[in-house]
Amino acid sequence: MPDAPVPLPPAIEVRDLHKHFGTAHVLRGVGVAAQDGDVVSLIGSSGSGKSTFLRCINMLEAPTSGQIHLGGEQLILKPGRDGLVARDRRQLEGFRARLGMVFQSFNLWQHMTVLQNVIEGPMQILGLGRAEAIARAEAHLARVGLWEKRDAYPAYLSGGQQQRVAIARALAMDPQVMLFDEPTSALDPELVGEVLKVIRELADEGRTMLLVTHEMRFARDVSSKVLYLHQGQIEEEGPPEQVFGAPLSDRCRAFVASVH
Amino acid sequence: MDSALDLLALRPPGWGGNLLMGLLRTIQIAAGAYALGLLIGLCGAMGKLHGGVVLRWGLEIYTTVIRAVPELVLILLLYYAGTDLLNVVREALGLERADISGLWAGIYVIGLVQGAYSTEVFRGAFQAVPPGQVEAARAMGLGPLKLLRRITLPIMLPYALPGLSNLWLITTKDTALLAVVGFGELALETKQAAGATREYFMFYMAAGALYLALTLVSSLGFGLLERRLRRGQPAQT
Amino acid sequence: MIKMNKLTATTAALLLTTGMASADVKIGIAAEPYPPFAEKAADGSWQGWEIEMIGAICAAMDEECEIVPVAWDGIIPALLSEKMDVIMASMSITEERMKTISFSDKYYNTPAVLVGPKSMELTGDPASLDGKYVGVQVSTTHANYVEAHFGGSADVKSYNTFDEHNQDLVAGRVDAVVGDSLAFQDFLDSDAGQGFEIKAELSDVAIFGPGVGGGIRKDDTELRDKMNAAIQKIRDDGTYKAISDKYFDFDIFGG
Amino acid sequence: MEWYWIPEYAPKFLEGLWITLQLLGLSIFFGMALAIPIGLVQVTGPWPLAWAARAFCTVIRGTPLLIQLWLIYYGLGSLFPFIPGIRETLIWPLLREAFPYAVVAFSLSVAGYEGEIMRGAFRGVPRGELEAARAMGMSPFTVLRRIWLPRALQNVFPTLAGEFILTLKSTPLAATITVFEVYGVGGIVRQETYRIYEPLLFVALIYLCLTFVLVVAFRLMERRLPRRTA
Repeated sequence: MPDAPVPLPPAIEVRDLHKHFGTAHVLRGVGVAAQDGDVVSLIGSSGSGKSTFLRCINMLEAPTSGQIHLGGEQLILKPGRDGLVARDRRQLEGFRARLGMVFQSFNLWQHMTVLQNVIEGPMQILGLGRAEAIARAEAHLARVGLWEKRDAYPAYLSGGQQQRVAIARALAMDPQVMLFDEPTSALDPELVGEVLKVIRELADEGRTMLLVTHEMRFARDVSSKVLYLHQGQIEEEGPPEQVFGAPLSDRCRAFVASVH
Repeated sequence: MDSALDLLALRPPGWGGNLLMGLLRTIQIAAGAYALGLLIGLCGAMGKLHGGVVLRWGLEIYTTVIRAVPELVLILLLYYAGTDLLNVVREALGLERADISGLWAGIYVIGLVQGAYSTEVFRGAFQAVPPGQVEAARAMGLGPLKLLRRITLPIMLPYALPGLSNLWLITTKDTALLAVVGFGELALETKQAAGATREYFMFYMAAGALYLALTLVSSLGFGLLERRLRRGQPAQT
Repeated sequence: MIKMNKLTATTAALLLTTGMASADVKIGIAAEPYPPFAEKAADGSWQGWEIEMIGAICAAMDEECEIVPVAWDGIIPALLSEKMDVIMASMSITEERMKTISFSDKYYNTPAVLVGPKSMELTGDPASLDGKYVGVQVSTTHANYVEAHFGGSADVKSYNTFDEHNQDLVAGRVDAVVGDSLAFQDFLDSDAGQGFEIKAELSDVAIFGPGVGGGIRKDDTELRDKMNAAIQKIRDDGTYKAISDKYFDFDIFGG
Repeated sequence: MEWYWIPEYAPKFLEGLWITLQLLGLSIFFGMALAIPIGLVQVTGPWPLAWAARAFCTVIRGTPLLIQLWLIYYGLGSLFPFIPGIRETLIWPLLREAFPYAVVAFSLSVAGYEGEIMRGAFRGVPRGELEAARAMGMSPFTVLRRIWLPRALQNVFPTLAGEFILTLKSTPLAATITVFEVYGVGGIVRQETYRIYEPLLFVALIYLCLTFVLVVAFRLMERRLPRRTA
């Protein structure tokens, strides 16, 4: 855990993000900054906007306003049909390649084997050769414990296995920041542990991560910083000991108490 | 019956060779029309799903009208209108008038009709693609063309395949309608052979058998293709 | 009365394919068989008197010709939309058609006849056809005649092709058919036609007109003049007679 | 574009329309009546019947309707001269008309396509519902009449609109065997006026309207018949 600000630009920084869905104002100026090696957890009840915020960071949702910086580089935005869109498609694609996303519902490509899923990005986007992509993919599959399943199709894997493959798929892109969007919410309780174990190992390695989660104990253990979102705004922000132990906001206290 | 069956011999005075040539032409027209239809269908589906208001309305009218009017009427209309239009364009470009050969006219006419149907098939299939899988690719930074080629199309095809295989069978059968316009494919060859020999019953039976064979072989092929495309999906019970 | 040697019928030395590149003159014929004028042989070539006549006229015009078979019921629209330049498909010159297209001079003229079963008492008199079914090919001068003369007494059935009404005559679905005398000859000589005979010759100049000519677009006067000259030329130099003698033992040109 | 001919030919078009509607109605009626046993024997019948029904569906669906129509009209007709005395039989007046052949050909086609659908519909009725009826002491025939068939028909109803439209679009083929329905009348106009487009466009418009009426009618009916299944 870094204990002093470094003069380097933050690994990722989002400023004053707003998002409207029609008349609903679901994000009202949310921002976050994470240095290299930070693990930032976003918690909050359903509908608080935390998933939407995460999805705005790689522009899967178009924010209404705000700024996104990755390693000091700003994503240039312009007004589009439903909000802001990237002005330069190539810049956006470059940003996305550097942001590894893990979804709640895994979203493995069903028509490809596990290995094909993992080499797809490196070969198509990073332009790696097949042999190199496979070597890299096999290493990542081995570390999530699924090397033997490399030729299986996703439909034949359990949810926990699929999510671990999805993590390997994101890792294979060698991203600067990992985004986890409720990675265990779609899993049966007995499968949650195996996925959390992998994420914890990544945190221990010093990966920069933004994590939307309902697993409070886990968030408390791995995070360097926790944000509590309520109705599209940050209600409480600080180290886990503060947010979980002695929150300043009453609402946050009630929320933490209710899920414990 | 011996002498009647002799008429099916492959060489003149038998008409078997003509029937087979007709079948070949039927397959050529059907294959070309099908390919054209698929192309129109893909573009049409994309237009319907992602296009602007004008494009979407235009496509809606195209698919609705084509699917509501009998193929026979459409074939005649498109045949005359198409060649006229081509010549208007050619004249505007300062080129000489040209006639589309029977083969190309057949392909274009049937293809335009099939395009409306495959637009709907593809549209349904595109909508059946789980959005998360497309999102996962976009989140990784895949560009639109690669996204389509590597992810959306391969995921969409198994959903489209039953509809597409059905359309192929309809296309082969629709080519028979060209006989009414006077194109020399299997149905017209059959009619001419039957008229010349007065063996109506036998020749129509023979033509039916040829069409049926084409259908059965095609179904077999599509079955294999479907098995291949559905790889990765557990067998449904 | 007619010398039939269709077995020795020659193959017209003409291109059958309709390619992208257009030949100088495209001659439209009906895609349906109409023996002995035009029919498709098992080897795929078109043959018959009219096909040979097309060859002779084209030679006399000194033009490259290409045969374009089109369904009979769409042949005039096909001419108008320039899929062909001349129709030579035994099309009679009529007032009605002249409103839309023009014609070359006639190149043959044969009478229309009523054909029926030998076992049935029939004449050209409308009364004898009272309550009978009469078959005829649609949009022909014969159809106009049947409509005008028998429409009141007989039940008229329209067919798309000449061949189809003969087929239904044999099947017994119609009691009589009306068509060109020469076109019938082939049918009456066949096995299927044995039970039938010509019952009456039908004449009505107002309907049948002066004979059969080449249908040409109205603005295409140059081609019409050229074709008229060609018809005159083959009449004069004996080509016409030489071809006709292979098929018929009388003057098909008519009076 | 010239439309002067419409008043002159309007009565003919009305006649043609009536023939088209008759063709459509009769073909669907007889076709569906045939489709029920064809679907049923494929699910429960003894194997020769099931096999025959399956073969029937395959042949009908695998060959062009135009060829079927020509085979039935001209093919059968060419056999008449070899059947002595056929012209003295009672059905001869029917045999010599073209209309019945068109109805037969279209009905068989409807039966082939809907028979396949009926098979799925019979199979799609949940076993439990049939077992409940049997457990109550219903005879097999009563089960079929009261439970199985009504449930299967309910499943098939939504496909019926499509079948009506497909059959409507097939009816122009009848013009090739001398039945002058709407398309055939359009053909006559085309030949007599030598207009290329107008008669075809007019005919297309009529079919468009007919299809529209069918679609709306079925939508209304479907709304009126509450679907009792979830």
